Amino acid sequence: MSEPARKIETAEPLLSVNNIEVVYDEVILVLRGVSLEVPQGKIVTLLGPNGAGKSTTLKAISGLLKTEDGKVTRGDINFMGQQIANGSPEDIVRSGLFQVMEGRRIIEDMTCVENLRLGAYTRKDKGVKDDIDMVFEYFPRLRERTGLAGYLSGGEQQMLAIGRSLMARPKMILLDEPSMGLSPLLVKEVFGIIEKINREQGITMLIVEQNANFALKVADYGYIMESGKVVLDGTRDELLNNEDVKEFYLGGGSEDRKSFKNIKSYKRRKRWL
Amino acid sequence: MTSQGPILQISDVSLVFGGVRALSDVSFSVQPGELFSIIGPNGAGKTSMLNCISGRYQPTTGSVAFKGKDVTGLKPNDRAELGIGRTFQNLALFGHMSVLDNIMVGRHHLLKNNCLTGPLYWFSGAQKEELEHRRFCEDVIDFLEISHIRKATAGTLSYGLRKRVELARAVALRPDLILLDEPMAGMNLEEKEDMARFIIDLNEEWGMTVVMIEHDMGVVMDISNRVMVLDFGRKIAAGLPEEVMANAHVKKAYLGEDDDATDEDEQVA
Amino acid sequence: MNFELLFQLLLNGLIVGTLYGVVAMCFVLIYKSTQIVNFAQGEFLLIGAWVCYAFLVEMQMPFWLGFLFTLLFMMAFGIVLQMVVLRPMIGEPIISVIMVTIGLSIFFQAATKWIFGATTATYPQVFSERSINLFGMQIETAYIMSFVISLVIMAAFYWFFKYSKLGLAMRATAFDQQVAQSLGISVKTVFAMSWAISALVSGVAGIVIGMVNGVSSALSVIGIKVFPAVILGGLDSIIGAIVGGVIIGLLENTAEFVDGQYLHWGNLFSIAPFYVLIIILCIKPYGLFGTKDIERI
Amino acid sequence: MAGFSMRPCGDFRTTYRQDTRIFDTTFVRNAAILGVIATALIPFVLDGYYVNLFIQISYFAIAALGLNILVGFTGQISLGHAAFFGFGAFASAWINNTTGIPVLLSIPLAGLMTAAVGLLFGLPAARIKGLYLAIATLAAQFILEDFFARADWFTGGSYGAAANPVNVFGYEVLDDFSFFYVCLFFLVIMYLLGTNLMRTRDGRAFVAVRDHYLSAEIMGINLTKYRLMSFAISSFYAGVGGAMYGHYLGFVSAEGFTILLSIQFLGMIIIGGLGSVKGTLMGTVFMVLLPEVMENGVGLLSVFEWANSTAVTDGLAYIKEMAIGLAIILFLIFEPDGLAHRWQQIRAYWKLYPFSY
Amino acid sequence: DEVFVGHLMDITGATGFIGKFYADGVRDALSYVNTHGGIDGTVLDSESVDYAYKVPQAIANYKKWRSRNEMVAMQGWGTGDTEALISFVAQDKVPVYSASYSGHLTDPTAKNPKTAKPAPYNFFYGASYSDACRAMVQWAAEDWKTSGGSGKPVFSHIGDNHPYPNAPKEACAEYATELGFEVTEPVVVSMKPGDFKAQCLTIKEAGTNYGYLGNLGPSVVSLVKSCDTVGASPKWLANIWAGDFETLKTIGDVENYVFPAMTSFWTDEGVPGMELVREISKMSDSSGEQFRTHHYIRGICSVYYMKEAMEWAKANGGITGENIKAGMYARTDWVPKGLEGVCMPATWTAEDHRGINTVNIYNGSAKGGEPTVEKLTTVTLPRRDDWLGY
Ligand SMILES: Nc1ncnc2c1ncn2[C@@H]1O[C@H](COP(=O)(O)OP(=O)(O)OP(=O)(O)O)[C@@H](O)[C@H]1O
Ligand SMILES: Nc1ncnc2c1ncn2[C@@H]1O[C@H](COP(=O)(O)OP(=O)(O)OP(=O)(O)O)[C@@H](O)[C@H]1O
Ligand SMILES: [Mg+2]
Ligand SMILES: [Mg+2]
Repeated sequence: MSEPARKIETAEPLLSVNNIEVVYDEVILVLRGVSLEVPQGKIVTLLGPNGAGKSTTLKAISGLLKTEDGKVTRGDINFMGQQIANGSPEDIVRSGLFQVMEGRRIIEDMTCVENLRLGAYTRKDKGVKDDIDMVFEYFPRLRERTGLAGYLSGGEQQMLAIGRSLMARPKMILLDEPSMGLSPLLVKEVFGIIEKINREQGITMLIVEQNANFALKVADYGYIMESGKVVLDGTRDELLNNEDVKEFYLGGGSEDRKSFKNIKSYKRRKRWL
Repeated sequence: MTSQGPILQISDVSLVFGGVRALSDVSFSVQPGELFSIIGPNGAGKTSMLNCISGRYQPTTGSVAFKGKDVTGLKPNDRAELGIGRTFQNLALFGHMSVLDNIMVGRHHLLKNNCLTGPLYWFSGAQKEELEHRRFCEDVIDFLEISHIRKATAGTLSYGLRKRVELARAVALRPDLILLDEPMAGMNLEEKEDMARFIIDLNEEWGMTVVMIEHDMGVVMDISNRVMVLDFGRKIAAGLPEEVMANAHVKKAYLGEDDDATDEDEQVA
Repeated sequence: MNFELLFQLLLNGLIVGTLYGVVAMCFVLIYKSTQIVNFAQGEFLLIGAWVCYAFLVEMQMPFWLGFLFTLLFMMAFGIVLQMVVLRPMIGEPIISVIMVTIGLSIFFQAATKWIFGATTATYPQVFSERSINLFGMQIETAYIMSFVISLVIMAAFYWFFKYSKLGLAMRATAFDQQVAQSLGISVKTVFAMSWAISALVSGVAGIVIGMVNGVSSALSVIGIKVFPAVILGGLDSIIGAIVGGVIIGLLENTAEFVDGQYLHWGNLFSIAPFYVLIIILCIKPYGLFGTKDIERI
Repeated sequence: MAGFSMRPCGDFRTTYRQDTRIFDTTFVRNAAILGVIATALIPFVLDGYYVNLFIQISYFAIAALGLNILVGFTGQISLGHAAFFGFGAFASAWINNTTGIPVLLSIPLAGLMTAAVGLLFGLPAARIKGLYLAIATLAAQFILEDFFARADWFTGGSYGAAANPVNVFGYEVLDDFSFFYVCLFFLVIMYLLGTNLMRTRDGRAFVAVRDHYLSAEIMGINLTKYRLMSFAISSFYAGVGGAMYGHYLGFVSAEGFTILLSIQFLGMIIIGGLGSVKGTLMGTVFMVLLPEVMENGVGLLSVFEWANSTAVTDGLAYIKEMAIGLAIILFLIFEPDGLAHRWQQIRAYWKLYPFSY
Repeated sequence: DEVFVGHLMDITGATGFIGKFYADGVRDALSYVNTHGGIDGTVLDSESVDYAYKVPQAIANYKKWRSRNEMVAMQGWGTGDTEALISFVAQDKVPVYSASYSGHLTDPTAKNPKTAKPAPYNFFYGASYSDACRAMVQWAAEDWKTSGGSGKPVFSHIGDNHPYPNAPKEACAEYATELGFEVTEPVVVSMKPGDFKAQCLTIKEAGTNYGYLGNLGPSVVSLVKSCDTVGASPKWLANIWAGDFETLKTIGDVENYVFPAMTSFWTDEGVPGMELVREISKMSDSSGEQFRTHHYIRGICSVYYMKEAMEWAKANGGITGENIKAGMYARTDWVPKGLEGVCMPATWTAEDHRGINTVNIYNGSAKGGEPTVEKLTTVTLPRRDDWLGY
């Protein structure tokens, strides 16, 4: 019952993905026609269960698919009017599109500062030093960790990964599960920062999140994926009010939340497909 | 479980890395059959605590006792044999093995065949043994609802599925104490619900004592018997979930909320 | 005990060791930026030595010009090699890439023999004195040159990896190519640069060896001979490479002393370093200066 | 979710026993058995040249499987396999010459002796990992080579040792024709044992140690034990292969077991596919046949008049060598994961045919 | 009709440095024989294979030739393959003419208790490594006296711990002691070139007057140069493969470089057999200008002894391995027709495969890369029983 992806009411989206199909290892078909659009200056979120293909979508956009023997076999991806499907990752980064990969992925045998400097690899301007300070202001505890980044705690590594993406000062950031492993306090902070960056610097974001509540709070528009297809999309409010979304992603109505303790007693599984 | 005393007893454990004090004088105990949660801000030392229990780290001072026996000096593999299983915060599956083989590795210490009998598969009883244990693994697979990916290579799975396979692998060990490091990270609500159900089942029906680290306060509040809070390597609170939640220090250091924060934020955080 | 002999041997070890150090540095360079152990290292030296020989003897160039041209040639060689052979291997399992370097070594071994012949060739006299007297011991002048050059190269590399952007990018690439790409680092450029630099340094080392021992296809064995030096210093340490080289040089010569004077086992010269290597590795599993793997879970 | 398992459609197993078979389907198993039978017919159909090639393939393949257990399955690179191979050759000759134990028995005994030596040189693996370990095994290579040239009592020193031919029930296996069957016997047995090992407890433990040794340890696997064990098993295979080599040639000389051979072994398993039993065999076939094919290819040129002058024929010798290097490089550029992987892909493709995904 | 002769050569392998010269000699001689009537009309079909000094490859080729081409004789090369093939060729009755001159190959019936395995089908043209070394030591003893050395001269064996350099190690040291030398511990020097100053310091320290060079090619060049640097300059006694113009030229500067030879040199004047050698050389070098080393010429001798044994075989029941072997024994002190003065008169018997026991000894020297060679003496060794196969 997937609805056709509706156009968001902006003239020319910054990024548009048209009906792409992705195949891994020449045999495993993962995305079966995904389309989405991200308008300039907006935050768009992509939700969906494990294995739906969210990360794959992001990798298809950023060109990293190649590094995993994956390929876009159909459809096209447009960024700022340019075709980038199956493009090389470094060209895509240079054109201003930066992906924060799932699972932290920092350079473990370098210090925090070195990691941050790497984030600014494609930049030519002089502001790198100031930006490092900016990141440390967002995440003060990183400043104290002078050892190798590999010894940071999981959450600290996540902060570093996000900080590193800011260093690139891109036009658009793809965030893959930025809140994963962060404590509630930090999740709030991180989303606050994301919003702030979006507001202040006008950076467009496409966020893959499991934490639908927060994601939908900051996002303007959302897509829901399942089994390699977009099954639902809508503005923030539309999604927040959708019954299915409420039940599966937001945890029912706010008033009568089911306790995790009682889940045991019933088991259900509903899918849009 | 027959013993009366605590199944796990941590006494004055400190852990120092160079200049960083990851844990300072933490003590607590876990009773058999309990579902015990550890929470705390990032970098508080939660994972380090689990590492001390499972043997990856040696505490700088202090001791760890399991089922009344001091295991402080034991290597991780010996502790696994005693019945401690765990999952990891940063996935640590055997990426090139099939899901099934990953889970079979969990049976390692229960299997008897070795490099001499194994090769003589049909003649040494190795086949029989393998099949028996395979049956158990299939039970675990069914229980965790991952039968459709049983033959897939673990490394190619999506994040959430890998977490589940990790849990299956730890369960296959048939441990008395299972340590879970952020089992629900990177899952959406529905999947968290499934995971919660598995954990409760493990605890109640499979009779495993659970020590869990989790950032989702909704889950922690709902399913754990007791909660301990770490901050900067120190234990700052412990007790029933409600008590801990009410602790002002915890609210400030961890939840980052003012006293009048809404309930909704908590569950979804 | 014959102190004079021992002293001469140790001095010899020190000098020869720095040469091992330079070759070891070529390994470290490639490893540090690509995680690849280059089994064609010996052939790189060989090519450097032959090309310089060709410039000097066939084309009758003055030494400094031939030397310069050789370096340019080696750089181009490194880049072309990377483009043609190693670029398609980006992102493939490291061990497959290592095997490719083995293939390269077979290829170039045969190619150099074909082009330059299977014989040994001698360089023309480059320095006015072939050897000079150092503390009562004759040392080939070429070694002094290599010693100075290696110190300069070492300092340059140390700075390069620690502070330059490209150096950082190389380390990042070595750690995780996928992440490096996600940061906008062109893995191709990084690889091309590191192979070019390594080939260039190999050229220098090859010329020095050629001047001392003459050029022949068998010269490439030094590529394998310096493995202990690389490992001893730590695979990813520039300073370690030099220190490791010197230690191996000293060890060989001490072994020769003990063997020749007392034990008479024969062959201790080439075997003793390996015994010591195993012992040192058991005490320091990452060599003397190598960075430890991060064992965190 | 597409293509999680790559089993053929319509293949449903009802028991776990069926699921743990070496060969996925009865068809494949029958094909394999047929393959062995067909191989057994080689000496009747093809001439001695091919028989000799098969013999070479079999002793190398056995040793290479050992290396694959160490490198491919356990993740410990070894540059000293040729030395263990050589040790097996000397050990078997020595056992047979000094005690008179029949060759057929001295071969596995030599394997055991080599395993002990492998264990000894594997000891550093308790502490050293990765490339550092690889270089430590390089040390083993040189130390053993030196030992071969020195240990007169054991190896006959640099001169070498004579090895008696295989003797089956009083019948001396002197010619290739009969030795072929000795090889086939050992090859099949050793590969079956290897396959079984890899699908049981300790085999899984090896792979676990390779993939993630930290979590393997927490799953109850004793790292040191398994690291050493894989050295021992790998050396056992090397020893058996080496012993066969020795008895085949009738003479073991210290010269033959150099680092070059070690590298060749590595080539076999990398080209075949790391961590694949099947692949090991394919890789060995590739590496043994490559020079022969090149040789014949070069030989074909000699029909041309111009190709017969010495200048050209000498050039051809180098061209042949270069072609070998080039073949390895090109092969890896196009199939970096080895023959076994390509094989898998071809099979996956055909199973799903005509739907390509 | 034709018979097949296999030819193993090393051009690209570890010993390719000199392997190429020898192989050229063999190849040219084989084709010359064919273009000039073959073996009394029988064509010599042959295949030359570069086995790159890899033993298994050599064996594979051997088997191929046996099964496909019904090889009757083989021209072999190095120590490794020759040793490995001993039992095969004995079993298959294929005479092998190797370029490995190990002493134990000369004992066809294992008469000497030191011989591990009889080598009935192994032949080579030349003095064994042991005999060549003995001859040089004998010359050295003279030289020591004439040059007025006082005390005992010191002799050292210098070479890698490998079958080829080791072959004469004990035999030669024994004879040196017998002649009144002081024999030092052997000095081990790798077959691969490198910086050998350390070993040279040991040689210098030991006071070696005569150093036997057991290695060949680049390794020897490195050694002599290194020793020159540290000031160790004994008189070098090189084994035959290390003694040629090429090596001298590469060393560049050396004075006393003594080596044995068993044929005439390319530049020798007035040697009747050289006519034929030059003709043969034209097979691959029609200009006839190319310089040939004595290794090349030894390759020719090796083929020509085989050729005449084949002719005998053809006349006495057909060209088979067994008959060729018998043909080798048919004459004493014989030189192949047309090579008079090039190859030395040789004798093989069913119990003694020491083809020749006469060694010509030369002194080589070089200055600035210009080598000069002069003949020192000719030594004829007795055929002592305890030297058979040793
Ligand atoms: N390199 C790969 N090779 C083969 N299959 C892959 C590969 N990477 C991902 N897949 C498959 O593609 C599907 C989608 O994976 P993806 O990582 O995009 O999911 P996801 O939506 O990000 O899930 P999660 O929320 O768990 O991270 C999964 O079924 C996975 O098994
Ligand atoms: N092996 C180590 N070496 C050095 N420092 C370490 C090591 N392991 C942990 N640390 C430090 O100890 C502190 C606690 O880390 P730990 O991983 O236990 O945190 P955590 O509570 O699990 O945090 P998170 O929720 O972010 O995962 C961190 O500051 C980390 O940098
Ligand atoms: Mg994902
Ligand atoms: Mg943690």
